[in-house]
Amino acid sequence: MDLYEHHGKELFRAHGIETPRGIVAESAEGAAEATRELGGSSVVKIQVQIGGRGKGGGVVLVDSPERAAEEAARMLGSDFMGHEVTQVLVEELLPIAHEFYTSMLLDRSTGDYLAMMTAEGGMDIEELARTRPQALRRVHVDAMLGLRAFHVRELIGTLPVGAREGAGDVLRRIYELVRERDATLVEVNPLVQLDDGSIVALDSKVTVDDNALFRHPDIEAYAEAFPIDPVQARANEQGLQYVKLEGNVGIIGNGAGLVMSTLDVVARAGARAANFLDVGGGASADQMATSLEVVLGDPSVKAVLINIFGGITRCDLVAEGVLGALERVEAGVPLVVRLDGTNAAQGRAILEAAAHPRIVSTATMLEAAERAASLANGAAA
Amino acid sequence: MDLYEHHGKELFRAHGIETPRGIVAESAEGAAEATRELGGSSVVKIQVQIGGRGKGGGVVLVDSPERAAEEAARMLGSDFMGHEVTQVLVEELLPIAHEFYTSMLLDRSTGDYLAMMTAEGGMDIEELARTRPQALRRVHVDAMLGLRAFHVRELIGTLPVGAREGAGDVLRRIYELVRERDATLVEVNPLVQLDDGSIVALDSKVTVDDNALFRHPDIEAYAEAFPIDPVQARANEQGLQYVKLEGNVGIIGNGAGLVMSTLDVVARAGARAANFLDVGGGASADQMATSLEVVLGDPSVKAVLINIFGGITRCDLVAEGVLGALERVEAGVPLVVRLDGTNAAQGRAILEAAAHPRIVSTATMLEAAERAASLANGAAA
Amino acid sequence: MSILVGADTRLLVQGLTGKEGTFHTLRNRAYGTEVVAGVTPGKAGQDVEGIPVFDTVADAVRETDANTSMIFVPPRFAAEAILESADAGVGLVVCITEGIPVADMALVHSFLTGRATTLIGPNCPGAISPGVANVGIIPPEVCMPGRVGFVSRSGTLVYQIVHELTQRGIGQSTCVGMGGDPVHGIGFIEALAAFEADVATDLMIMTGEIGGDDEERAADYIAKQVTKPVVAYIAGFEAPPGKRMGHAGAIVTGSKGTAAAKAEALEAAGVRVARDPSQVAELVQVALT
Amino acid sequence: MSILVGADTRLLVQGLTGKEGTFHTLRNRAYGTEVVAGVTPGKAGQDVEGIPVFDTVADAVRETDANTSMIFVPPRFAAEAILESADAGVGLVVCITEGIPVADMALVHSFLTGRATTLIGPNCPGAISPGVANVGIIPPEVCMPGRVGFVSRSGTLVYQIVHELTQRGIGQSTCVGMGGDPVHGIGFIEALAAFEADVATDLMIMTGEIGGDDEERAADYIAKQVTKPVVAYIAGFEAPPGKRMGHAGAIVTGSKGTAAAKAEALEAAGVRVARDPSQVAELVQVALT
Repeated sequence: MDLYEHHGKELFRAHGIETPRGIVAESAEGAAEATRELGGSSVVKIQVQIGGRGKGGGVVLVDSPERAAEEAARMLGSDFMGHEVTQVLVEELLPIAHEFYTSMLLDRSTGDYLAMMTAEGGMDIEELARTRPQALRRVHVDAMLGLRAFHVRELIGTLPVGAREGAGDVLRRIYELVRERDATLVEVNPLVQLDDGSIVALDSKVTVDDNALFRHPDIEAYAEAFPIDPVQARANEQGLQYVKLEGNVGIIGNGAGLVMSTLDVVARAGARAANFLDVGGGASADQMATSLEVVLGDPSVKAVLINIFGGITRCDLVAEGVLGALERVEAGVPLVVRLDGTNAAQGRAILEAAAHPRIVSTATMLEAAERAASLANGAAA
Repeated sequence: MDLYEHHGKELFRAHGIETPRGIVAESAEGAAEATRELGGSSVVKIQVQIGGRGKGGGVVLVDSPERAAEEAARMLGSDFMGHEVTQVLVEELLPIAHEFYTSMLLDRSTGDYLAMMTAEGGMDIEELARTRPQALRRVHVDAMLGLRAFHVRELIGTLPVGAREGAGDVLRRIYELVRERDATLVEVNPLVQLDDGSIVALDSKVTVDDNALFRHPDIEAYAEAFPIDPVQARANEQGLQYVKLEGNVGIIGNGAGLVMSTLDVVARAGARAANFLDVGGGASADQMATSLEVVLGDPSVKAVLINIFGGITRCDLVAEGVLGALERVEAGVPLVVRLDGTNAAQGRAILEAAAHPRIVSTATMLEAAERAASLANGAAA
Repeated sequence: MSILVGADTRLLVQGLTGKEGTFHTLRNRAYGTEVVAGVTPGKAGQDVEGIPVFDTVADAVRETDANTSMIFVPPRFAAEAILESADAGVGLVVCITEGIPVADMALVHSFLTGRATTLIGPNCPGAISPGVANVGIIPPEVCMPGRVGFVSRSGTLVYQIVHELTQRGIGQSTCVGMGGDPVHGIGFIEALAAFEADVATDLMIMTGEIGGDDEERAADYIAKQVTKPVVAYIAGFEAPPGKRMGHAGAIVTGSKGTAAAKAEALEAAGVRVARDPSQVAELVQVALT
Repeated sequence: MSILVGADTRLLVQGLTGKEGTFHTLRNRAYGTEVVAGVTPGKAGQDVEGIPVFDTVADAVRETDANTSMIFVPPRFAAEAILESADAGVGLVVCITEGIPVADMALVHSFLTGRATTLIGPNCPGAISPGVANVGIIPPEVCMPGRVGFVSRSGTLVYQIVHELTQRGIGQSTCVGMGGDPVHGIGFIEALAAFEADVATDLMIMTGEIGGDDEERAADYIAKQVTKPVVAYIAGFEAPPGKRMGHAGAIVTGSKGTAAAKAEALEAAGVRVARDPSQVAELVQVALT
């Protein structure tokens, strides 16, 4: 789960990492009021679950409550790179002496944590890593060994001497946060030293492991602030992995690999998928019904491709689930169904017996993709 | 450092492990008074830094304050296997339902911790390990992994079901004690379950790593209760490793291996060492002087063998140290000196030039041992 | 012959007494896998259709000489279960459980480094050596004994592709689903190395996915160390770029991680890369003739 | 030729700027050892007689390609120093420091398991390959180049016995003082295996002490794996039985641990066991002629 900046900073403060004073606003007036509270000037920042806000006009310095209201009005309700903006964070302006960069993340290729720090906080970090790697300190931290004093010494090595102790302290707190709160990424860009010498996190980017949210109900609750997509919410409720895409062939399959593969095959057959939907292992009739409801609820869908390879999942149950769903949901578009693997013959027999007018049963994945693509394209034409 | 039982139990209680109510007494009256406080009966146990007290009459159940006084009077001031008894522990008697055994120790052959537990607490544990090893659960605990739930489940597996949870809790607390207090051994024999179901440590044997005492000043202070051997104390003060032995050749050498080896060679030459004394690496003139004082202070010493192989230690400084010491200490017995290694020639030249009547300088270790042995035996004859 | 699981597999199942654990264990046993023990804390002394249950893996190993463990315990206890098997000296651990916190797996990864336990998974379908032994949830009906080795990050793609191989009469030595979790046990390289060394394997298939750099590293390895033919398939050309993980993620993986980059790296290493799953069996047939 | 330290040793010294660190490092360098760096936190940028000082081992390795570390830091920081070198990928760590808490070493032991770092020590005199490189505090004056490998738990016994070998004109390939701490790095077995594989070593000497079971396990290993002649010496026949560690200690080591038991085990494995240190050189001379 990618957290909003202000939620990430809440975690920072809980772990003793200093942040600017900030107030969340959901209206232009709120932003003006917050700016007034902060002394008449502020920085107004949209709150979305992605980075890159600075370049996209999502972060603006204002010198009056009125300007804050103007910017907030522009931001709130707008769409920022596909993300609806419902909150802005209004923060005090601080006297900055130096800008640094630091991050800590779970590194999947080494199975440990990777911590990075550089004195060059204003820079584009990817660019820096490419062009002057010696300026960016990178340290791998074994999970059992933990972050040690020597790791910290190594990381702070490029910073001005006067900032090292404070920055080292921030590193230890970030590591504690990563381990205690199951964060897979904490990025602070910039981490700054103020004129008074203190070290403050001006930004926060925090990702928390979805698999570990059961240990952190307080973090899970942050999701309540995210704009609600009712289709997505419905899918999540049933444990379905659903991602909306741009095409017109609705996809339902079991297993991420098979669904991704189905997307690819549909693309090669000349159409584009309208979504990614993985019903998971051991898909029940109920899950299949919800899946159909979710996919058919998308008006851009012109044909649906159901691609099931039965392992744990039994194809006879899938067939029953599809038929059961069609009693609850009206299918305005054709459904191409491909069943293979465990109990595939029974499943196909069930579909054949039902002889539903919308159902086209095919034997192979390729054939299914081609039928679904041509049906969708025919409908679109 | 091997702790007294009552000190070990103090650590137990600090880590939440239950022990019987107990009172330390240093006099017969104190033992009687303690027994009275405990309800008129008690167990009186000598406090020494070794085990095996049960077999040696060091643990006695008494049914009256008068009997407690009698036993304490017998114990206090006596010598228990070479250890002077200055304290007894008077403890309440408890209604015991089951006796178990548990221990946790640093295992030098595997470099981890070895935890053991058995339901058969009354048994001789070494005997049990030999004859019915399946009755003794043994689990190795990696220091980074720590004691895990599965280790505990394995260890408590032979205990009655009703005692397992409580015993598992004790195991976790013992492990915590081992790790937090740098114990290299914790043994509880017996660990008992009382009639009311609670688990209590009736005995304690705790050894704490001498190298880690700097982290535990409270444990280091326990040594104040140990009987003082002034010679030993003097040696310790100067950082000398000194152990009193039974023979009549005083030994001074540098390095534990060389000193042990010197003991062996003297034995092969027909005499026995009066002590083990390792002056350590880089022995100074001052340490050499103290060493001589310590060894010459032992009336059973009939000859002294100084065996130095110079590595970091410089033989010229050793020679000067020996001569300097002889200005402060009167040597009533001959000193056989063998110098080899760094600056040996200079060292021997210094001794030769001094021509001290008590000093015999030899070139090899074997020759030195033979000279020292024959001098000691001649004197003894 | 085979790799990882075979005639000398002596299987214990952590979480045997759960619904899924029982179901798949009995299926594995019915297939011919020697299932010797189950482990469920507090259920020692019970049995599941004749399979004795123990409180701890150490107990089970001591009593039954189990050398392989299959894990079906819930996600919050699964990493601990892996550690328990590794600590008890079990040589191969197959963790089926999905949804284990990645921080727990980072601890497991550290503990297993340099220790004598091989891990498959978590979040994986396990491994099958057709006709000999099945440890996991791969439906054995789609497999047949033969000389093609198969390793995959995705479970359902294993089923799909093996099925098509079998339909063409191409049997398999061993099929391994390594799982797609960020921190996992055996990867492409370890599986390919084992197949390379296995006298009963003539060709290997690897199927990857977007994300991480396992496929790129496997391509390097193949170029340097593998002499047998390799056929590959990568899923996710059409997958959305996904959530941006901040700059840090990009620095770690560089331009790697896309399906196109992976396919390219593999082709550069001399691997035949299929464009859809069904093409895999075709390419294998061509390579074998 | 030699083992562990040699012509390709590039030494960094943790605690270089301390009195002992400086003294022995300069001695090692004077002997011909390539000393490339020192590490003392907070002293980066300084130098000791031309040896550059860095804040961290990682820095030093990056800048100087150091492959061996020698540790002189105080006992309470020494285990951390070993971990730092291991974590930075240093191949060989020689820890001279005496008095490290054993619990700290248990953590080090766990971390090093299966990792690519070899540890000598702690509480050891280090290793010398006469005429080539000296890493530690063994006085090089007593050594001469030759074809006898030597490994010892005791430091002063190394000096003593090497001296006697040299006096008889018997040179050494490498002398290793492994240290006598309860939890330590390289042991007899690892050193003997390296000598067995070293083409420049014809015979090896091992000197042990009472306590632990390293010598007994070495005897087993020699019986099974070593073809070159081995001469041994065990110190401590006359040592007092020592403090009784409770029953648990006796269960761990059984009847092992006495000097007599160790000497017996070695003799049973075909090792010539000297009765006093001076006999070692004699036995070596006999074995070589």
